[in-house]
Amino acid sequence: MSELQETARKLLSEGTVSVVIGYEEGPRGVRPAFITAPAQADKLIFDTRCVQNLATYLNPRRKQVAQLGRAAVVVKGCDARAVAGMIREKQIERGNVVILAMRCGGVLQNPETNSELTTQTVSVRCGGCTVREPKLFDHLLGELPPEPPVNTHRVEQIAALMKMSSSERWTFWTEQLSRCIRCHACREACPMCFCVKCTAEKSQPQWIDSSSTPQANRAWQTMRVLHQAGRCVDCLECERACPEHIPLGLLARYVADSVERRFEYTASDDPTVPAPIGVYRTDDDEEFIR
Amino acid sequence: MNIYQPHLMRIREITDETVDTRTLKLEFEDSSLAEQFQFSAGQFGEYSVFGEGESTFCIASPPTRAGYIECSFKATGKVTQALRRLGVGDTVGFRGPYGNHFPLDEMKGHSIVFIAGGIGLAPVRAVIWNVLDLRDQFKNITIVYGARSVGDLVYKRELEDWAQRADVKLCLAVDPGGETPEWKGLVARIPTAVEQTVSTADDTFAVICGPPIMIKFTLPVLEKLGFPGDRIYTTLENRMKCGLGKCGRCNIGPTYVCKDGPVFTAAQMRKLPQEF
Amino acid sequence: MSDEVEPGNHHAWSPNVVAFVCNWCTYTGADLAGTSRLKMDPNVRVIKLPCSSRVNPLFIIKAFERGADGVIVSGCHTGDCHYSTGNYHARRRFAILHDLLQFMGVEEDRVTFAWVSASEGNKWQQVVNETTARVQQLGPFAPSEKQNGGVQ
Amino acid sequence: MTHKFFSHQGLSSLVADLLTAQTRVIAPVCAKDDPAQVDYQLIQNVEEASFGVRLPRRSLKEFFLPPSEVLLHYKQTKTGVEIREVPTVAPPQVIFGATPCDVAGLAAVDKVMNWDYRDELWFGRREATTIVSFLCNVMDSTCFCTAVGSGPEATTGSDVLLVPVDGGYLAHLVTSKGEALLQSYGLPVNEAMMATAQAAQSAARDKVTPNLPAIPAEFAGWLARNFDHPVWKTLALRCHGCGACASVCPTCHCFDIVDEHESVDEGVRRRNWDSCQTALFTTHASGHNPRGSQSERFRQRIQHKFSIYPSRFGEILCTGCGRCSRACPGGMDLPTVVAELVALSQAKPEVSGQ
Repeated sequence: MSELQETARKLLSEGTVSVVIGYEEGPRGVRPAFITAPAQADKLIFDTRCVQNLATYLNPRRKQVAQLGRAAVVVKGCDARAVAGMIREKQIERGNVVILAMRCGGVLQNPETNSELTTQTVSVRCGGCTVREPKLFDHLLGELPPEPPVNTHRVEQIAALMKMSSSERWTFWTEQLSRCIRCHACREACPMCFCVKCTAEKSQPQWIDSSSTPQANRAWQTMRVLHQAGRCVDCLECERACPEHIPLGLLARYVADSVERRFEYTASDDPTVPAPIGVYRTDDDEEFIR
Repeated sequence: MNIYQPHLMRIREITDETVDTRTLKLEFEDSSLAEQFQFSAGQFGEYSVFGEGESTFCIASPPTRAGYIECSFKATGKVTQALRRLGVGDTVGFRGPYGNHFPLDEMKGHSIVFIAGGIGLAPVRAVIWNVLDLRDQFKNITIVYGARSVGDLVYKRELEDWAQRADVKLCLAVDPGGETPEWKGLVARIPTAVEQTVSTADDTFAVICGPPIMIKFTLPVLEKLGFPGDRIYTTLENRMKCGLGKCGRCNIGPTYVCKDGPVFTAAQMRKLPQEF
Repeated sequence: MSDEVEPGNHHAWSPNVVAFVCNWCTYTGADLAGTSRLKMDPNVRVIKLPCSSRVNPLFIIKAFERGADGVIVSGCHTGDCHYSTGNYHARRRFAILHDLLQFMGVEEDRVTFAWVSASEGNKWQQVVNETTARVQQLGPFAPSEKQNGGVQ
Repeated sequence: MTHKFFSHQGLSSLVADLLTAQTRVIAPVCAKDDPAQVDYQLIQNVEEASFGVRLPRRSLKEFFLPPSEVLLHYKQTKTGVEIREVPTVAPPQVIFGATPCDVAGLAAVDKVMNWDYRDELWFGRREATTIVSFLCNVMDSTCFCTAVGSGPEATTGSDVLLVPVDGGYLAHLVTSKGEALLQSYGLPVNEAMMATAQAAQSAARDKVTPNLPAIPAEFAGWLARNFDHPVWKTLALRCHGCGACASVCPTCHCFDIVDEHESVDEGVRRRNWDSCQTALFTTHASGHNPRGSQSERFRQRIQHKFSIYPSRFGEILCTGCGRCSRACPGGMDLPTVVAELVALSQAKPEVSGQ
């Protein structure tokens, strides 16, 4: 029995938690598991296919998960940042969740391939990871694997876009966002999207039209990524959920880079570090203001 | 003309029923349509404000009054708020009539008890006037109507009219605390008002509409009086977009409110999954 | 009117610019520019808000969506905010919006962020005229999308 | 049903002739953003098409029910409102290389769109379209068409079904529309071709059948009777309620109707794709939502596909394409869910409901 399975079993049998949210072998690869009985704890696994950010299930909108009772959740370092984000923004209480943090050596970009981690197969978000050994945890589990290889695909894409002219970038995004069907799957899968009523659903006034038109699609994605500025944990759940395969990770990463450059903030797994939007410094850069 | 395209109608009259409830009297712009248009009491339509969207309400006027339709609505959402901003002479869209209706033919020759709460009087009012316009074809007519407070009673002029009529037994009620010093009706909730007003279920149909909680507590009263489930009629509402059985959201289990309803008997309601 | 003009042939065309300004400094500054009879391009429509921090990025997006070719966002100089810190917060949000708009292909010159105080009528004149001139140079914003409101 | 033979060259020249005649041609094409993936797209020349590579990521429905379509244009005038109708007649188009599950999906939606009221926008496009489907040989472990009454060789909704044989394809001419399309093309078939085609069809069927046993006829009734079964409470724990499944589904057809201004006095009424998996779908103006939790919304999806639609139209509203499983970011898997429910329905009464 692995350290993870053992810890989960103990938490359940001692009654510390009612459910352990982790990963299990599903009919088509890894899927989330909701383990409620100690005997089922041996279903839990953790490997490079465990891409999904399970912190999403702690999101207060998941009423049916909350109904299961106090939860323990299996997180990678990157996912722990989402847990920290929800604690920071008062969506969950630190004491109400048991964090089973896994030491992580990177995950696959496409978990269906189940291959070795290489510069081609590793997730674009794993390069330069600073949270391989998460700091937010109740139990820190597993051996620390070696550093993951670096997949530079996304960095190169962003660099290539920034080399283009404005009108070329405009054309690129118009084409990409023209596919958006406004299903809002990106929002539903996002751990940090927990507004009780999303701006996109407000109709008085209707800030963002609900139809798939170039303007409304652009308004929706711009609004969403702006609202995620300094809050996004770069878990890429939005991109994974998108049935139209829009490269939403490019927008997320670009904004995260901008936040980092301007406010020296990267998504943190420390819930006491304030998010950059909501605080300010009197000497913030204002080179763009006349 | 595709099935989603509305007819254009003009607002001829506006009546404020309560602080937030309003009745519009609508006439077809196309006079030939006005002549052809037929419906039955209980049916609904999709009313639209161009640029704001469509909203679903029953037709609140009786089919016996040709040439116009009326709708009553509470200004809550985007469309109803926009409807409220319109004035006499403005244009609205209308699609319909859709859905089934109250079985007036079946009720002929019998007595009817109408029970309504709040704005739930709107669909019932269509049947009441339909029946009163054909008064000699029905036996006793009883109306029990109540609201949270005197200010929440709708169709106040018609309530007076009904009160004057010798061929209608009218019982008005407001919830405790909702009465005014001048209030002459009952101070009671609907189930109590029904208990006090209705004495027999013999040869009688019941038509009931109002908030779910009111219906929930009134049905046992009716059953105790001896109304069988298939002689109690009510109308349901659910969020709808098309009204045509295609947009896929008004169903309660296998039952589509827009096609199988909106009028259901209490017996049918009991068989529906509890998802409304 | 903007739709009928070929890109590159801008002399007949004149841009629509929407300005979101704070009530306390910039609006008063703009008022001063007006009462001082400073000559300004007539292309700018001013929308007055309590504070620059009231400017939701959606206002700017919506302005472009509904026909603006350029946008000005302006409020009190930092340290001068009527509400003490509103513009410090606004500055952070605008910084990200500024970067993101560029990444999405909106020319930097279409959106002007400026601090204009109540006494800076001249600066307001400058902001208006320079923004109008720059947007004039760039031409209409996304003309292909303005015609029929989008895809069929 | 009559049959014809097409060489690969013959098929190419047919497509080329159609394109020359300015007919819109839709075929599976390698996706720009991911060459390993395939999408149905309008093609300009026959080389773009890549037949029989893999199941396209999205179904065919967007060509008949676009994600967003205009229902009418309105204009406020000084005296009232003017409505400009949208055409209900569509330009002719031919779809090549459709998978039978996608085409069966169109046939299922036909029944809803013709339910008492005929949706001319849908049928305008349906009637203008001729569909040439291919015997499916691109199934993977997610596919289960044979379990829901369809199959890789099903002809429901197709005008022509092509089956690969030596040197080309054997064409089943299913409808008169299909016959008309191929009138001046193709060669006669012989017994050997028929036998090869028959063998290919059986082989394809055998390949997908083990994925999920046929859903028993009693399942629909069991679902209807077990609306309040406790299984619904936990079935959808993984589900994000994102509705990606509905977007990629060939049979999901639910929609929203909204008005949108285009200027102060003009605008459009639109019909947009919608999904029963989102909370807003059924939320009343009062705030009350009859399907307030994700378990209720997921129950609606299953009930609609496997009980409600069958009770109305006599067949399952699912063609077994498996796209919902592939698209799901939460690891929900429809065949697994269905298998679990079928097992429950077949369990002894004292076991079910526990």
